[in-house]
Amino acid sequence: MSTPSLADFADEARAFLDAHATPRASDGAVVWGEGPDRVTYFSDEPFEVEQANVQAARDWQRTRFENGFGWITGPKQYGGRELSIAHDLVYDGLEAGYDVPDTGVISLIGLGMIAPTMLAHARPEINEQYLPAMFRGDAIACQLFSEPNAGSDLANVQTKAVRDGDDWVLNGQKVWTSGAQHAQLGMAVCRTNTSVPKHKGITTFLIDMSWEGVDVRPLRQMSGGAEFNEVYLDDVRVPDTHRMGEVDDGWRVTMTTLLNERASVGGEGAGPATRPTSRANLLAMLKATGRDTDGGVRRDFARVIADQAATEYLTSQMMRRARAGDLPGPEASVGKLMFGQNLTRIAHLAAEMTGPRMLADTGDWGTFSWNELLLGTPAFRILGGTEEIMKNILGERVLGLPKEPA
Amino acid sequence: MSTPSLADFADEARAFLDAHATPRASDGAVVWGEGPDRVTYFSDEPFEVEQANVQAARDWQRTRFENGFGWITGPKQYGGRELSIAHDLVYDGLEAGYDVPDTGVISLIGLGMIAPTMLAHARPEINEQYLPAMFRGDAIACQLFSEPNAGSDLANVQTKAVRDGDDWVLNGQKVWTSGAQHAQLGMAVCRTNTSVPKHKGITTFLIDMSWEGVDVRPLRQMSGGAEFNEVYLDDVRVPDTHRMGEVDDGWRVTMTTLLNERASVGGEGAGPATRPTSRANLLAMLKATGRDTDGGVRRDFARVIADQAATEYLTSQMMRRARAGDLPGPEASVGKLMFGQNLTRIAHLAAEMTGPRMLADTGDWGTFSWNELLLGTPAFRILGGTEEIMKNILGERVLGLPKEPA
Amino acid sequence: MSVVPEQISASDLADLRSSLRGLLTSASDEEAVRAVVESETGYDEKLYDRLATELGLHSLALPTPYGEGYGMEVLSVVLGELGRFVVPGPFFSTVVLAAGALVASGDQAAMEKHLPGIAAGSTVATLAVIEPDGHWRHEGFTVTAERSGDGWSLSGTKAIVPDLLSAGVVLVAASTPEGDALFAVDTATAGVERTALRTLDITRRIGRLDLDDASGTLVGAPGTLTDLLDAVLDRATTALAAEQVGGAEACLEMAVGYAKVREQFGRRIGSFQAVKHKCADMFARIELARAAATEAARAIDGRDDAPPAGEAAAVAHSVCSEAFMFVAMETIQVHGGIGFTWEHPAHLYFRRAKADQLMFGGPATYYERLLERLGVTNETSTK
Amino acid sequence: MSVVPEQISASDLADLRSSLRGLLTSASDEEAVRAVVESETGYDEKLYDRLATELGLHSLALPTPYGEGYGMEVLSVVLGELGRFVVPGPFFSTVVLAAGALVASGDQAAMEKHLPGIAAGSTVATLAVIEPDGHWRHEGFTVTAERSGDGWSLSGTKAIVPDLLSAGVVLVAASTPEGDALFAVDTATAGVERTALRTLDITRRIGRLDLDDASGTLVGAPGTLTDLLDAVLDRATTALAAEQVGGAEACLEMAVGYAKVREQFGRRIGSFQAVKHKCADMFARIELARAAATEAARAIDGRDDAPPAGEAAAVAHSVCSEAFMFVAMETIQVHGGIGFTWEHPAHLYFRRAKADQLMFGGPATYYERLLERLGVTNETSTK
Repeated sequence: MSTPSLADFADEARAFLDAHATPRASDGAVVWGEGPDRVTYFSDEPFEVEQANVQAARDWQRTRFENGFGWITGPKQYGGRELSIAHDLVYDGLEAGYDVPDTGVISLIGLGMIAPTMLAHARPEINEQYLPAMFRGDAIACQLFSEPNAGSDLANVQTKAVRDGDDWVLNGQKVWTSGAQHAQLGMAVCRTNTSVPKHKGITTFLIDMSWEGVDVRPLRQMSGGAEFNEVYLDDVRVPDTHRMGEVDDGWRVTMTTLLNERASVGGEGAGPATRPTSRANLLAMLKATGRDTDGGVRRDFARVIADQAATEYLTSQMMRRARAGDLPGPEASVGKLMFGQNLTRIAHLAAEMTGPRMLADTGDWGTFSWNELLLGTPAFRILGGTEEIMKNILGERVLGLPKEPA
Repeated sequence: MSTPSLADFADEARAFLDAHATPRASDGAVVWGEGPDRVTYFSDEPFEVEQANVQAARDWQRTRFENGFGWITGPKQYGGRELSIAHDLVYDGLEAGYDVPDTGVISLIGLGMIAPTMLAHARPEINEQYLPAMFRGDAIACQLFSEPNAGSDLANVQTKAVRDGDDWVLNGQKVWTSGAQHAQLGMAVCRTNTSVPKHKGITTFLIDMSWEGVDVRPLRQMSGGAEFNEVYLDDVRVPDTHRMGEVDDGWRVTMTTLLNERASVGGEGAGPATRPTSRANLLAMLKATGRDTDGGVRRDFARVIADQAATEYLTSQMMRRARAGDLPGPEASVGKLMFGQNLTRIAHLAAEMTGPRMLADTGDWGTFSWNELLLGTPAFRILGGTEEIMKNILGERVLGLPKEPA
Repeated sequence: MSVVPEQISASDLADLRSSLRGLLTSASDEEAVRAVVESETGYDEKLYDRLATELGLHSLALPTPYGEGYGMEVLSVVLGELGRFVVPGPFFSTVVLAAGALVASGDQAAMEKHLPGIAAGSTVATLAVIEPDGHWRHEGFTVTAERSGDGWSLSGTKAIVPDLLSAGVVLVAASTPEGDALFAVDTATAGVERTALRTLDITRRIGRLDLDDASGTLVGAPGTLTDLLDAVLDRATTALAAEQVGGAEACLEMAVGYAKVREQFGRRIGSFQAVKHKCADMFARIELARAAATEAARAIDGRDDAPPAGEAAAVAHSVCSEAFMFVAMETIQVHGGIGFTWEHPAHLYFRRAKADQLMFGGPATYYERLLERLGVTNETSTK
Repeated sequence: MSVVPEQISASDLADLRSSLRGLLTSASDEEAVRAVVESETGYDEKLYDRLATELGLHSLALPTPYGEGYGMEVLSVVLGELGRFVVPGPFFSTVVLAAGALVASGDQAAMEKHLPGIAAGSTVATLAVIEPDGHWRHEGFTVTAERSGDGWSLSGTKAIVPDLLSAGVVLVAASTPEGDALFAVDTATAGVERTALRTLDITRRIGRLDLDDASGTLVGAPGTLTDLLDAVLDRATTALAAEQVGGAEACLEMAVGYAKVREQFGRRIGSFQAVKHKCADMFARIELARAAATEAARAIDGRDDAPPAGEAAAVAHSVCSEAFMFVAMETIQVHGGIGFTWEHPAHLYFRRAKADQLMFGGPATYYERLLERLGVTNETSTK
């Protein structure tokens, strides 16, 4: 089977989508007061609701996979189509016109970051065992990276992996693990050597979250929900086959994962917050709150909206270049930085427009609900690399400024 | 003669001022379009005008001195009155109600910073020789501190002082010397020992600016004027009597001077920019430019004016505590930081209100003239310690945060 | 209100602060705050009583003969400490809002009726202004009052009323045929319905008040409400400013304390300029906020060399609101991941900071109010 | 104007950029810029001629048959490089403002008369809009034009006209009894008085134009001026955005270059986070500005997947104006004392950044313009 042209592929995708999903009713048009009154980025749903959402995501991912749209760019041996990034983007563009379940819980970390890392560093038999399951929606994967004493400083991980025959035995505590409560797989960054400089003694493993000794405990964030987890590893036995990359060379493996994160985050929407924080919705809110006649609020509004629009331009240009085959450059990091700052400013702007009705849930649509986003904003500047770490990276790797003396 | 009560002293001061100066006509009331159209902080006047201003300052300082108001808190042996800071502040408060020449060129650095340093560290015969002359307005003193390679990092001064019999021989280049073109005296920070850690091998000297080998060259700043100077020291012979403090102990002496700077700057007005940047004038400008009906400009205006007012409160509380005998605390540094930031924001706000008439000198009062201040603003964040240095000091000395590893 | 309250010395203020801080350190630490937040009433009634009876805080700034007659400078010390410990409870609603309104009304009968209980800590009271449209306003209320027999009968809804559920009496701003007026309504009376609402700031309870022919007592005279609320607002925003400064100070101490011990990249994070300068910025904003709050208190107290109260209160409200919000945000940033967990106290301050900022209208209101107080009226833009 | 200009490949754009950068590196380095700033005309006429004749820059984006018919994306490359070197001279006034207005007018006779000279670099032209009140506006001019014989006679004052003294023809926005209209006025004609003014941006000359019964030629039709100026402004702010990005890039390179070599406290200052993060912030703002400028150019060129031109131009004008001003300020801060000397080039960019920001009205205008373009009209506040 030869590579389909983009046009043929688009026809194929459209046919698939028409058969399995309904087109979005009023794409783009925002009517203030209509639709769900949720402004979340991190899920605050009760666990049962969340479970149902995850099941819907798995089901839709399986439907995609079974129809040849589950892994458009992936190798055929693992169920992929071996098509170009351009084909992938064409599909994404078309799917956005349909009402389909949000599959972020599967794709953001597992398919977007861990799968590429596996392709680069895991053994073929491991990839055969797990990759198709991941892209079929059966296996959700999570990152077991951060630790209480290794937040921004990943090179400082202390979770130990000790060789024992053909196995490794893992002990330690991971934290800020998003999605671990739904995950079947985890990518764990462990210390295997303490006699070399910190980042040189790290090894990464793929672990099955159902193995004995893996204990996932929800971590409640300040907004009240528990999107994140602590994961305790207590004498977890991992076969050496599940090692990714060479022993003590896990830093390089981890960087592969994080590189994919930076490339993806700038291009991501704000999840469930995408609609409320869209320009169209904010414009509707400005009018609905009567602030469109308030010059002071208009000024703050214009400042935020200008940066938001420019960030969208930045992202769409990055996508356009990706379509043309260019690798994402530093603008991906800038996109991530701006994304967090814009959402933060938007949350405070929404509070300014809303006024005292932010204080208590009066039942009014589109008022108190903004608190969920507001209380999530501190995380945007911290998770996946604090703003300070991002600026270090921009300063040192992009601008070539000297590092701090060791 | 016993210490006069504050009330008696005030009567005396009022009598003196009535006899030698005219009360300000319309104190506080600002009429847009009236008065000189200058918004400068750093003088951009031609040298002759500047000379005349300096002479007026000297004359008024002499009049003060001869009438017992030249050095209210100073030791009697050097012509002072040995009264309290409270008496000093009472006099300042009263004098502000009269039209008198600006004596900043004499007082800011010479009387405010170098004189206290001399009292603490110079020999009595040197103080006898120079202090009365300084407070009589005859001798203006300047700081010979910064160097091209020792801007923020004063401990790195490279101007050499080498012992030669009873003298020292100085060689080097100083820069950012404000007022050197009018000065009779300079306080020079020199390196006397290179075999110890940087700040331990420094010695300070008082030098006569007319001595052979002292060469003052104006340094043109970006706004076009030349308020600052480079000072070249070429085999300048300085008697050891002019040394301040011990050999190699100049760091401590220098800190005395800088401490007095921080204490003074927060409390200072903006010099010739005081009136234009006053709240009353800015309010008048908002109306005169028709921006008082523009909600967006009003918002930016309110943000700036709120911080400006709070900074004034901070300064007046500091003065009140000083009057009660308290030493200025870290709020002096905060005052200096805010002072620079406020003036910067005010300059940009003025540009926002003025619009395109900032671009060219159309002859309209109160428009193009703001450029002088605007082009001076970068200096506020740099001179006398950059913002970054000030924040280091606040972080380390006030909040007790750990220093950078050496 | 033209009586200039007694000046109190700096050392007496310091004594008051330290004794209160001592009490709260043991009686209202983080654990205690979290416990009462989950409780039925949302506050520690025993502690509230101790503040009134042992320390006499409720009566401190009430006029004689109901209280000590001290001014806002003294009350600010109390609020600064309550803010520092994010102490839940109706102190602000009762002592600042309700008592402030009663005193501002000049209504002797109303004062005689309510102030003794407030002073003793036995009467919890609050002020109901905000209606369903969510605006803080000083006129044009949809809650109406009509004469009914000897008294008045009130109907309508107040959407956001602080500490309503614990209040015995609520002062309600209403419109009457004779002009806007304030009414004291007993919350136990017929026709009063109170509904607890979920809140952003979990340390401050809020309720909705529905009035259906509820009987109320006129406080002051009809037609004087706008001026009364102007005066109450100046006092309330000044008191709030002190509370905001206290909260911000607590945040900075947390951030600095953490930055001194937390190690990353082999160094204590406070040694990194990114963290150090952030803390310095926080410190600078707090110094500025404290200066503004202090000056506003002096202005309210009518000190000779103070600026006009309306100006200083408006400056303090905007500067302290921005400062507290900024500091609360950056405190979390300094802490990194741990800072945005539910278990870390930072979010209690973050929530409080945002709620405080919006309580009297928010930025959309306070900047224009400042300009108005400076005499820059705005003919074209609405408020 | 509905012709979508030819798309040009990224590599061709890069070639154009690098050949222009090569020329300017040698022909318009800092020394050269400082020299021409002090000269009679304020710009290097030989260089200006070379740009037109050797590189064909003037004709690049003019419509056929007068030019190559390329679009704003191509012109943006040129302006980016001119901005990077703060090249003095009337390129922007002539090619962007004046030619832009001529093309937007659709007046074939006017184009035929002026565009060949502009394309060849022999005609310097400009656009006169701003009057003594200092506002950039698109209607309601005090300069008036009346029919006089076959032609028109103009009177009044344009207060701020870029490159007026070097211009041979100036396009004047005027009101007529038949509606607002644009007029071409030969600057050598009787009744035209031009006065050079002191400027903030010393690399861009500005003059005052006094017209006293000066004869002018109508361009386009009366009553169409507002739409014409709207279109010109979108193009001009987009072109300016490219220039601002070029200037900001030059600043950042200066700052980073200095931070890499300057030592203080025994370390290169770029190793301090205070400096490093400042540079990172500058970089981020520039990336954002470049994205906005690029998207606006694509929108002006009518590319399929681009946002509406009015929206993108308004976004680019505000984002790039703020970014360039921020970067120019922080560049000086990174340099410390040396950065605010007359001898250091930083102030040339600082001046340019402020002048660019204010040229078409400044923040007081561009934020409201953005909202207007997004359909958020404002009935109450004036512009």
